Amino acid sequence: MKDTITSIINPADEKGSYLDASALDQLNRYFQSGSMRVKAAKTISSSASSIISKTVASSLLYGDITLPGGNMYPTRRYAACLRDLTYFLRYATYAMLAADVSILDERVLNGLKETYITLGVPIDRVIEALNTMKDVLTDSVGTEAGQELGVYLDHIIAGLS
Amino acid sequence: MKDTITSIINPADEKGSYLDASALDQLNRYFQSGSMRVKAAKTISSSASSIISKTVASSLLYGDITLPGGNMYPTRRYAACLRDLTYFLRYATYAMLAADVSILDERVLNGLKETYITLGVPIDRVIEALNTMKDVLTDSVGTEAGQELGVYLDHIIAGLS
Amino acid sequence: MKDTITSIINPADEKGSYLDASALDQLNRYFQSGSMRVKAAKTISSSASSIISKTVASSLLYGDITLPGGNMYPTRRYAACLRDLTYFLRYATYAMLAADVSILDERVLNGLKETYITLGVPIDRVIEALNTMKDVLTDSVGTEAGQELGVYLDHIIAGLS
Amino acid sequence: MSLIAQVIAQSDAAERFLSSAEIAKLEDFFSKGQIRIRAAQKLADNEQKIVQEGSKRFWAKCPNTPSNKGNPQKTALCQRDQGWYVRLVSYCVLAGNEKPLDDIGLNGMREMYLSLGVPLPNLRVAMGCLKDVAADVLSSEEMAVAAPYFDRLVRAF
Amino acid sequence: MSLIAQVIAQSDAAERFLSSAEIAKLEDFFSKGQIRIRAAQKLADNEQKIVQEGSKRFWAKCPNTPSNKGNPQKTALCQRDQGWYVRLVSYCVLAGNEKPLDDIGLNGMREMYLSLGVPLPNLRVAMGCLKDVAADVLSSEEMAVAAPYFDRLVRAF
Amino acid sequence: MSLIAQVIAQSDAAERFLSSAEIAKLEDFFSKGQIRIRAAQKLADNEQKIVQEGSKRFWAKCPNTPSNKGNPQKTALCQRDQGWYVRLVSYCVLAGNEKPLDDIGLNGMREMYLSLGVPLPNLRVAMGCLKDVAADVLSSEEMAVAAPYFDRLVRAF
Ligand SMILES: CCC1=C(C)/C(=C/C2=NC(=C\c3[nH]c(/C=C4\NC(=O)[C@H](C)[C@H]4CC)c(C)c3CCC(=O)O)/C(CCC(=O)O)=C2C)NC1=O
Ligand SMILES: CCC1=C(C)/C(=C/C2=NC(=C\c3[nH]c(/C=C4\NC(=O)[C@H](C)[C@H]4CC)c(C)c3CCC(=O)O)/C(CCC(=O)O)=C2C)NC1=O
Ligand SMILES: CCC1=C(C)/C(=C/C2=NC(=C\c3[nH]c(/C=C4\NC(=O)[C@H](C)[C@H]4CC)c(C)c3CCC(=O)O)/C(CCC(=O)O)=C2C)NC1=O
Ligand SMILES: CCC1=C(C)/C(=C/C2=NC(=C\c3[nH]c(/C=C4\NC(=O)[C@H](C)[C@H]4CC)c(C)c3CCC(=O)O)/C(CCC(=O)O)=C2C)NC1=O
Ligand SMILES: CCC1=C(C)/C(=C/C2=NC(=C\c3[nH]c(/C=C4\NC(=O)[C@H](C)[C@H]4CC)c(C)c3CCC(=O)O)/C(CCC(=O)O)=C2C)NC1=O
Ligand SMILES: CCC1=C(C)/C(=C/C2=NC(=C\c3[nH]c(/C=C4\NC(=O)[C@H](C)[C@H]4CC)c(C)c3CCC(=O)O)/C(CCC(=O)O)=C2C)NC1=O
Repeated sequence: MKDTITSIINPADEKGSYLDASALDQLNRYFQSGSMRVKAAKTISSSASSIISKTVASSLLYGDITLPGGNMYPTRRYAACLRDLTYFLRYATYAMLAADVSILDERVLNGLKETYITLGVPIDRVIEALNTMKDVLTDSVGTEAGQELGVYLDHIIAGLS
Repeated sequence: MKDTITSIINPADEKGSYLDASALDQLNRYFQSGSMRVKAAKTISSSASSIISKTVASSLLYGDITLPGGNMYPTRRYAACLRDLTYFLRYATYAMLAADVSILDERVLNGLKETYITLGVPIDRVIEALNTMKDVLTDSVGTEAGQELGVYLDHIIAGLS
Repeated sequence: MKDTITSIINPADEKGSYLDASALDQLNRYFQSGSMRVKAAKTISSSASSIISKTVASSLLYGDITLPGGNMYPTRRYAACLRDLTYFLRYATYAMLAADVSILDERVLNGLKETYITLGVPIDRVIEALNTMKDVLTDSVGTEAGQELGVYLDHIIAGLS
Repeated sequence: MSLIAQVIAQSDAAERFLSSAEIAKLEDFFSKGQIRIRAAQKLADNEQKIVQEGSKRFWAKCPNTPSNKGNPQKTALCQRDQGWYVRLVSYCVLAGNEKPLDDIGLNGMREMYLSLGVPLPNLRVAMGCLKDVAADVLSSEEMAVAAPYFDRLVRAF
Repeated sequence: MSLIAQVIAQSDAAERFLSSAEIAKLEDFFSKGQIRIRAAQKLADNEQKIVQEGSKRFWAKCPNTPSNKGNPQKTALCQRDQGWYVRLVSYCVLAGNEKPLDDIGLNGMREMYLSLGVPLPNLRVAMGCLKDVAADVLSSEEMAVAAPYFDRLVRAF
Repeated sequence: MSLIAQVIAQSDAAERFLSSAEIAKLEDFFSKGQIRIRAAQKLADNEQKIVQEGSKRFWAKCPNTPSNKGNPQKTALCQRDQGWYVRLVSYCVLAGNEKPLDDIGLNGMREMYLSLGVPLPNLRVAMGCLKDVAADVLSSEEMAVAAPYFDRLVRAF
């Protein structure tokens, strides 16, 4: 995966030079946003499963999708769905910490849309769940971190659209 | 692999319903043919190698195919041929027990014709051997089971033709 | 890999016959060149790393290629380059012993040009290094063996051109 | 995957023809064919009875449970779940093994109910009640082929 | 795969240049080049003699064998097989190792003869006889490079 | 790969959300952000001084070395190498770990210098001198974040 810091260092090394003023300035801003990012990651680590439950209950349950013929039936699929949403939350958290989307492209989105289409996973409902997750997150980590996390969940949504 | 029973249960579950009359009726017939199928499998288990020897002797030996330049020369190829015929017999027995050809498509025929063509295995002689095997089998398991086994050996022949 | 001896035996077996006069004669000549081949291999085994150092120093160093942006910068790439040249030397020695190029096609050239192009390895410089290696080798193993080794290094050059 | 498919897969994994133990398993399975079909039919015909009566006994033993808190939706979902599990047992009776139950109703079940906040110990009690009622509905011969799957169900929670 | 290819493959597997042990093997092989060629030629020129005389000795030692029951086809096939094995030994003599014999005549040999109902113990006796006759035909120097392969043959049955 | 990427990779390999130990590592890293930036800037601004003064001390300790034999090209290359290593240390200070040094300057370094005939023990001495001069240039607080990487460098040779 790439991350903000490495993406600044590597091109400098390709030129055999130290970081220039603008690069240092960019790093500076990133360092200053650090504590906000870490605080949000901390909250998420301690409440992930309840974030997922809330997301599922208010976006997917009590309709046809969990009934025979629906893509969250049977339990294997229901659990796969919980697992996927947990993946999305975990990788969005990583990306938010690195302030870089590359990990989402490499580890999450790579081939995902095709897999979902092959398996008949309804992508519109996945996106609905991801949008719900943004609200659930804002409730638990606050507006600033919630917005920053939104950037990465939106990147997943874009990759599935 | 699929098998008769599972192929009846799965669609019922997709509808969230119990088995309907016709499905139960179909199962009933399959259950009644069970002892005939198992008896044949038992005989085959105890005489497979002699079934193969007879098949080879009366369809492949004493001609060019076992001489230098032939596809059953040298010993490695002769043994590969015995092995293949044993595979065909074993998987046809499985399919006969499950009353379902899917295991033949998945485990035996998948890519086989291409492999044979690439390796110069003479497919007409393989088919000749499979037809001989049907007669050898009928001699040892009787007409009814022999015919049922024929269905699956014919499925292999069709897949190679 | 193929080798002179096997390439003579296999077709004979396909015909079920012993080696004919011309085949035996060809083997005879190969057997007679044997001690020259082994002697060269012995020298190379004991001086490979100095052969590589000399080759690199007189064909690749002290220019842009080892500077930032060059394909031998940084140390990882410099070492990869030493490793590749060592591969070329080792496999050319094997081929010279077997008097057969097939090991070069199978183990060295198979996909190499594509890899080099993908990674931006400058093929003209690789060839320059391989030509230099021929001279360095002739100095250490003598003209006759040097020429014989040249045949196989040229085969690599041809495969990259 | 039925018992037939299971035995075949096992024999195939060993890369040999059927062993006598495998043959015996198949003979035993086919010999009980008629009973299996009758038992499956009775479970289907009596699902409502089994679930209604099962729920009563369950709430008696375990009153403090989501489906018993006056939320009609939760009560309905709970009874639906019970009906589903009875159905899966009927599939197992015909397949001759636990695979239909495992594949459809148990694989992922814990993650699901944990996420839903439905207490597994309560589910265990409820499944026990279903078994008891079924035992009244089926003949002992029929119950003999169904019981192992109800037991698997109870153990699973 | 000749001894040369074998030594190369071994060195390659170790991902290093040839070891002194490997160098020594090659020096030894090439030093016997002339003898190998003479031995191979003699085996070719005397195949008939070796097989005819070998069969006689074999049937004397082991009369009750498929090729000795008056079925001319079986007799012919048996002698053909013997000739083939002499040929494979001549290949080994030139390759400097057992690979030609293993790859062409031994890999799958047991399955083949078992399926054909040709008794392996008898084959073992027959191969022993081939070796004895060959020893009369080759000089001791030549037999020294051929004997290991006849022995391998006898051991294999 | 920076410390951030490293912590993420570790957490990802464990297939779980960040552990409290991982959280702590990140908090600590970000808390020193300002110092890291100042230290990196000073190393950049003083590279010449560090290399010139470092070379003097190095040649004093270790006169018999390629760069000290009157061959201007070798002297130049040696000083260039030193400057490069100071630069890699400045990258590490910002990345919070040794990866930039390992990936750019150490992976393959031994093979390279062995093949070049540049003695590793001498390089070790030279790197030690660079550290000493850097310690004079940086504040103790800044040196605290830079020292581990100079040490890694010395240990590596
Ligand atoms: C065939 C495999 C399978 C099953 C079983 C299954 C069950 C299942 N049970 C659910 C809910 C539920 N299930 C229960 C069940 C119970 N409450 C109790 O007190 C008892 C312990 C228990 C009944 C014995 C309840 C209360 C809910 C609602 C939970 C809620 O909405 O808070 C839901 C979510 C609501 C919905 O249907 O959308 C599913 C998917 N899904 C499947 O694919
Ligand atoms: C870390 C990167 C990563 C991702 C993202 C990932 C996703 C992923 N989800 C899958 C399946 C699935 N994903 C879902 C998800 C859903 N179904 C719905 O109806 C809901 C709307 C939705 C949840 C929001 C389901 C139900 C399946 C199983 C589909 C099937 O097997 O039929 C599969 C197929 C293999 C499997 O079932 O495990 C993959 C690879 N796997 C990975 O390694
Ligand atoms: C080069 C490797 C190689 C070999 C050796 C080989 C042998 C070989 N031997 C055969 C038969 C046979 N081989 C024998 C051999 C013997 N009978 C005896 O009593 C002795 C013990 C022994 C001779 C020493 C016999 C009797 C048969 C005929 C078996 C039958 O038809 O019942 C056959 C089947 C008939 C045919 O040729 O179509 C083959 C293929 N094939 C190969 O690719
Ligand atoms: C269980 C599914 C399965 C099948 C069916 C199977 C077939 C199979 N037969 C093969 C070869 C072969 N198959 C034959 C068979 C024959 N040659 C003849 O002339 C006869 C007519 C015929 C026997 C009836 C031969 C001689 C080879 C070796 C060909 C070669 O390597 O040159 C190969 C190539 C790899 C190998 O040699 O093992 C495969 C994959 N492998 C599998 O895993
Ligand atoms: C960023 C990672 C990296 C490094 C460091 C690197 C170094 C490097 N040092 C070189 C040479 C050299 N490096 C030295 C270094 C020294 N001489 C001494 O006495 C001291 C012990 C030491 C300085 C502290 C010398 C003397 C040479 C020339 C060797 C020769 O040409 O014989 C060369 C070959 C000449 C060329 O540049 O083409 C390279 C590539 N390359 C890389 O990609
Ligand atoms: C035994 C068969 C075999 C060969 C031949 C082989 C070659 C080979 N050289 C490679 C890279 C490389 N090869 C070079 C070589 C050079 N760069 C230059 O500028 C010089 C002109 C030249 C040396 C003469 C370099 C620098 C790389 C690394 C490129 C990179 O990773 O960016 C790679 C890519 C993977 C890796 O970096 O290890 C392969 C596969 N690998 C094998 O297994």
